Amino acid sequence: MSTIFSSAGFDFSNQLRNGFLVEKGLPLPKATSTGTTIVGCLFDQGIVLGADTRATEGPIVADKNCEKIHYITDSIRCCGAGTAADTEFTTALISSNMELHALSTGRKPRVVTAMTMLKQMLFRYQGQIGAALVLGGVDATGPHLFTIHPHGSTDKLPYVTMGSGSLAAMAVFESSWRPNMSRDDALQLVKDAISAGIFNDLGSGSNVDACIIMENHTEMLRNVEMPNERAQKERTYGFRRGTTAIKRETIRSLVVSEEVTPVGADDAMDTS
Amino acid sequence: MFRNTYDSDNTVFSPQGRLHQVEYALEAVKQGSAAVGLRSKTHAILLALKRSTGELASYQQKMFRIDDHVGIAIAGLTSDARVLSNFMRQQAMSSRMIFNRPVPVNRLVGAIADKAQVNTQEYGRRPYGVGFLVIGQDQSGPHLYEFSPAGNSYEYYAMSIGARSQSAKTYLEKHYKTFDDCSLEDLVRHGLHALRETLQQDKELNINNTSIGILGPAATHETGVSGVGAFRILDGEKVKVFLDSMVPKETADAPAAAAAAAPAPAADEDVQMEG
Amino acid sequence: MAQQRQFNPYSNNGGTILAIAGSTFSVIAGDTRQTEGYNIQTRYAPKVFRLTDKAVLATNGFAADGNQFVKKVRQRLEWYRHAHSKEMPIRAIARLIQTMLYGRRFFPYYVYNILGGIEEDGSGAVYSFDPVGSYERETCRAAGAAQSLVQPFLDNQIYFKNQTPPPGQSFPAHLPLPTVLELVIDSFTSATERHIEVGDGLEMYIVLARDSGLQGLDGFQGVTEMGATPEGEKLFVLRRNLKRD
Amino acid sequence: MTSIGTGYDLSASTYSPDGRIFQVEYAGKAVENSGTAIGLKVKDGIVLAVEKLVHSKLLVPGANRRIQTIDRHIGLAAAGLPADGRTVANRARDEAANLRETYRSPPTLKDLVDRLGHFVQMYTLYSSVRPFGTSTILGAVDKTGPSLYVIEPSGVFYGYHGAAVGKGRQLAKTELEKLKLSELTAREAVIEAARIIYLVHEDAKEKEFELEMSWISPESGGLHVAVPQELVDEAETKAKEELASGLE
Amino acid sequence: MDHFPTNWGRPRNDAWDPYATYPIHQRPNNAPKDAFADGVQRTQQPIVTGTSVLAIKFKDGVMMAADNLASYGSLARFRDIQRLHPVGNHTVLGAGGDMSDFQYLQMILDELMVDEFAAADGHALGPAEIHNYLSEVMYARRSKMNPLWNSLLVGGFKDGKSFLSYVDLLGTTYSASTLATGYGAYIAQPLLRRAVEGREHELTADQARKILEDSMRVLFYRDARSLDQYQLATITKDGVEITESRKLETTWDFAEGIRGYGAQTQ
Repeated sequence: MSTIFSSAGFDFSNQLRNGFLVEKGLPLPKATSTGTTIVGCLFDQGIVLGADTRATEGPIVADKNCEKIHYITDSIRCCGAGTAADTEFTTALISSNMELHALSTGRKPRVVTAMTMLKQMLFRYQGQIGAALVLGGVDATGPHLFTIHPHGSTDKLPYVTMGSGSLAAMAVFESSWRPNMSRDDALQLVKDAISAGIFNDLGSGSNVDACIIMENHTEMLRNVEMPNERAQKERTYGFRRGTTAIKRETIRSLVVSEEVTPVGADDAMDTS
Repeated sequence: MFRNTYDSDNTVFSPQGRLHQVEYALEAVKQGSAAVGLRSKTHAILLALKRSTGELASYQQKMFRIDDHVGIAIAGLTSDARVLSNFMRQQAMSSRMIFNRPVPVNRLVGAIADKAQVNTQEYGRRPYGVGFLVIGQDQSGPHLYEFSPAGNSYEYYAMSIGARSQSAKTYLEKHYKTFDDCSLEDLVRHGLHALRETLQQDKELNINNTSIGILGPAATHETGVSGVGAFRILDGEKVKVFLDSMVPKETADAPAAAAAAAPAPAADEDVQMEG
Repeated sequence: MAQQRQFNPYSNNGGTILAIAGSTFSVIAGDTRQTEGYNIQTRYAPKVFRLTDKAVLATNGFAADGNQFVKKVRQRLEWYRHAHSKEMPIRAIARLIQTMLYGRRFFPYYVYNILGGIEEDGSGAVYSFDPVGSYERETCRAAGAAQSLVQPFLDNQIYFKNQTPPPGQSFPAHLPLPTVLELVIDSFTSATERHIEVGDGLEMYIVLARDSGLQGLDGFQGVTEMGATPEGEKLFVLRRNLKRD
Repeated sequence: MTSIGTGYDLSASTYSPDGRIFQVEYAGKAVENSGTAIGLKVKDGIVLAVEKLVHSKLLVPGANRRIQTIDRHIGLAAAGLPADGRTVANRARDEAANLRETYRSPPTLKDLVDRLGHFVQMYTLYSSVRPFGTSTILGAVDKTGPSLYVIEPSGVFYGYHGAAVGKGRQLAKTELEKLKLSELTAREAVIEAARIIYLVHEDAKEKEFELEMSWISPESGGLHVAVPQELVDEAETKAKEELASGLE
Repeated sequence: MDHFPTNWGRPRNDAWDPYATYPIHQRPNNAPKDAFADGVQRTQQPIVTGTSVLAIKFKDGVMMAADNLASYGSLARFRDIQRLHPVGNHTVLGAGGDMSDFQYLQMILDELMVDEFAAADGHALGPAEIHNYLSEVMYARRSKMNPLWNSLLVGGFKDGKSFLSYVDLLGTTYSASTLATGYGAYIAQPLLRRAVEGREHELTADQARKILEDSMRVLFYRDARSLDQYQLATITKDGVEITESRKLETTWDFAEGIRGYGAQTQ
């Protein structure tokens, strides 16, 4: 579209063309996605969030230990599933806006505020931003746990799951979640739920991350479980110097030669 | 031209309710050289006498492998045997394909018997001219069956078919009660002794004219046999050990009298089909 | 809107196979995971099959086609055994597989096959096939989900591609068995790290040529003998665990 | 035999001048030469029994069955040429399966023998085939209760309370007629059946025989199965005792 | 990767129905299009359907569970159908997918078992043989492009050995100590694996029953095409036993105190 003005936000002008090209067999570039199991769970004093750490590009593992629990505020965190870039940018943007909001109001921001900002943004983009989120935190009104779908719909529940491993994880919650669990029980349940995703869903894998949010304290438990240590290789794969063939050799001096002429007093440095 | 009015066709009953064509087919079986089969608790074996049409000819094939757990020995028309054994192989493989199980031996024998029955009832066909001894193994252990062109099949402890098989039968009837607990070596020796009874006066069993088919664990000197003891046919040098184990006839506990009573020797040639 | 539904008779069940031939042995390996989509159907479904005591077939792609194909090949080998009273030689099996695959040119078996074993001359052999029967004899081949990860590694380590030998020396045409087994294990642990459809278990079949000894196989834990030919070729299987995530 | 040599007896498709089909009658002769088979229809089931003549002592006892199962609830005992008997049984199984498929319920014996009678009759029409040299007794317990039929080589079939075919059929029939079949239980009928088979065998005493029995009864759950060994043993013992006492 | 989380845990589907508006039973199978997908094809879909079947191995044999619902699209059409079918004395067949195809399978298996019974020679077909037979039937039908639209579990116990295997409309087969079809593969299978793997030879019948009951409950919570009435089949050396229909105890008060879906507080 030839216009000298470009509006803010995404540019959809090539969407029709791209759709046509895909139909003709031209693949779109693949986005890294966090195949993912993410969960959240309410307990008597707060929220536990959990995530696996595998990122995929189609069937290939792109990152074996990525972080899917994103910072929103000190006592609000957000797990992201879907297109990695979308989850990262969306949460970073909202985090930033939440900080501004906090400074402007002079109060500790609320979870519903983050939830509302997120859903309004995602709704505006009509699902084009592929972010599926589990938002959890504690504020003046107590602990809150939400899921936010890419189109902007939200849910508020005592235990939630998202991502390709959501069914596996939800099965664990449905069979073992109880109201008013202790912190340790809740953490164990979240670990079990994430593990169910890691071992049963191919889109999820590697380690378990967890985050415990309570009124005055947030604990980020990075790699709280590592059930998939890399196997020891049978051989070492060093290469002899000279293994890579040298096709051509030219030598150029990159050092600028410089001659220093001392000027002035020729007295030697005082070394006494 | 015919022996009687009722024997020219398989679709005709005689006034006595007999089927002469079928009975003649049974005679064709007796034209073939003898085969003996017997079984113990652990093994089932076949032994057969091979003929050669002359110095320059090879010895005919008397045994066929049907599957790992089934083997047959034949007497009569070899070409009929090839058709039927091919059918048995197909049945065996289809059982493995469809159910992934070895075909039950009794059903396999029943299938060829049913096939043979059709040839005793419809015009323009002739009954098969071959009899089989079938050995097979299943969960209940080793088995021995006889199949005849009449479309009958029976299970036996021991049996013999072919030329002068009556002499072998006499030997088997005398000893069959001991077979159950025999070792493979003893069982083969009994089989060879029985087979020897079918020989003409001047003939002997040797490595060229004797075939042994075994189902069950390996004999002490046998090598290369899979654990359960799949069906294998021993010819040539491999039968030597067994032949050497035979007790010479004079000293052996052999029913000489019965052998003398055996029917007159048939022409020592295998029945061949033209074309 | 009318929903037009079509039945797709194919599926892809993931996993990876590979085979490497030495001068007097052949190794044929595959992982044991069977998947559909993001789901693990089972952690143990063999993809490598003993055909004879000196020929092993690995199949990869659509599992139902693979299993059916192996059954059919085995039946053809049984008929050969009936007719000739011996096992079919591996080069003949390779041609047979080509004929069988091409026979379904217009409704193909969606299977990538790799056949490994010992030739009549005693050399290790690997034959690789595409789904409609194009085939060639090679020294090594990987196929399946992680082919694009494993094959370049094998090219580098087996064929010494992109490596210059030390001056005055050359790279060996064939590697010893222990080295090959180590490379196979490393191939699969690496593929497991980076491909979501590979993992759970590794099954390696090893065929040794007659009169060639154990070739260092005794140095490996958990080797099971699976059979031997009357002529002396020996067949072994070696299993390893892979990651289950 | 007045028919012999007249030329009217060489084909199933030929009548004799007095309207007989000799080939069918000759087929009947094949049945008469075989071991006796009997069937009893009693108030709660069916019992089939055959006198299995043993032609060689090398035969494995109990292995070579003459009574066959057609469907879960239908049994068949054949007398005559054994191979023909099996062919009829195979056909019976096919027909039973076909009836099952059509009506999606266990076939009644009446429907089955109706079809089977047609099948056997077809073989009495043409010169290109011969009639079946077998008479078959079929017994079943179906939704109409116990039923018992005999199909002859001519294709004709009748329902019976008690039936006997084979060499000793006359004596067996006489014995069957003495019984109050509709008042017996299957268990009692087993004892009677064994006694009758032992009795009719007296005429061919020199030949070895084996008693083979099957039943369809409440005890077998309505299935056609071999009579349990202990009951067979009991029946045989009683039959032998009776014979011995009768001979004194 | 499918970027629509509502599709996750379902067959891959990149081309249509990105918002999962179609019920699971008529959702297209959109595995990445392979080179041979454009062959001769015929339209077909299941009509009256059953959902998951679950099965596990335990100490004495195999236990299987399936609910009593047959759905017609999103309509809960029949609430009293049995999806566990005994085959002979050693085997149970459990079916998900099209119920008329399942009834056809019951019929051909029944015919087969009558033939086997008539042979009366002690060579009864066991679970392994029946599974092999079914896989041949299913594969043959898919090869005619006229599939029997089912996912089947075959469980059994014969000659001292447990048997548990799967086969579906494509002829795909596999075995494991825990199996689940349909939605059960996503929801129940993780629970079953965790409860059973490595304990196949320790679990008692009571424990096995509890594991299946818990999994059926979770399925009822989360599978919209499921029912809280189900049957259990147990196959041991003593033969096949299929229970009467039993009802799950469920609770739905887990979110008491939570209001709305977003900012609401009342």
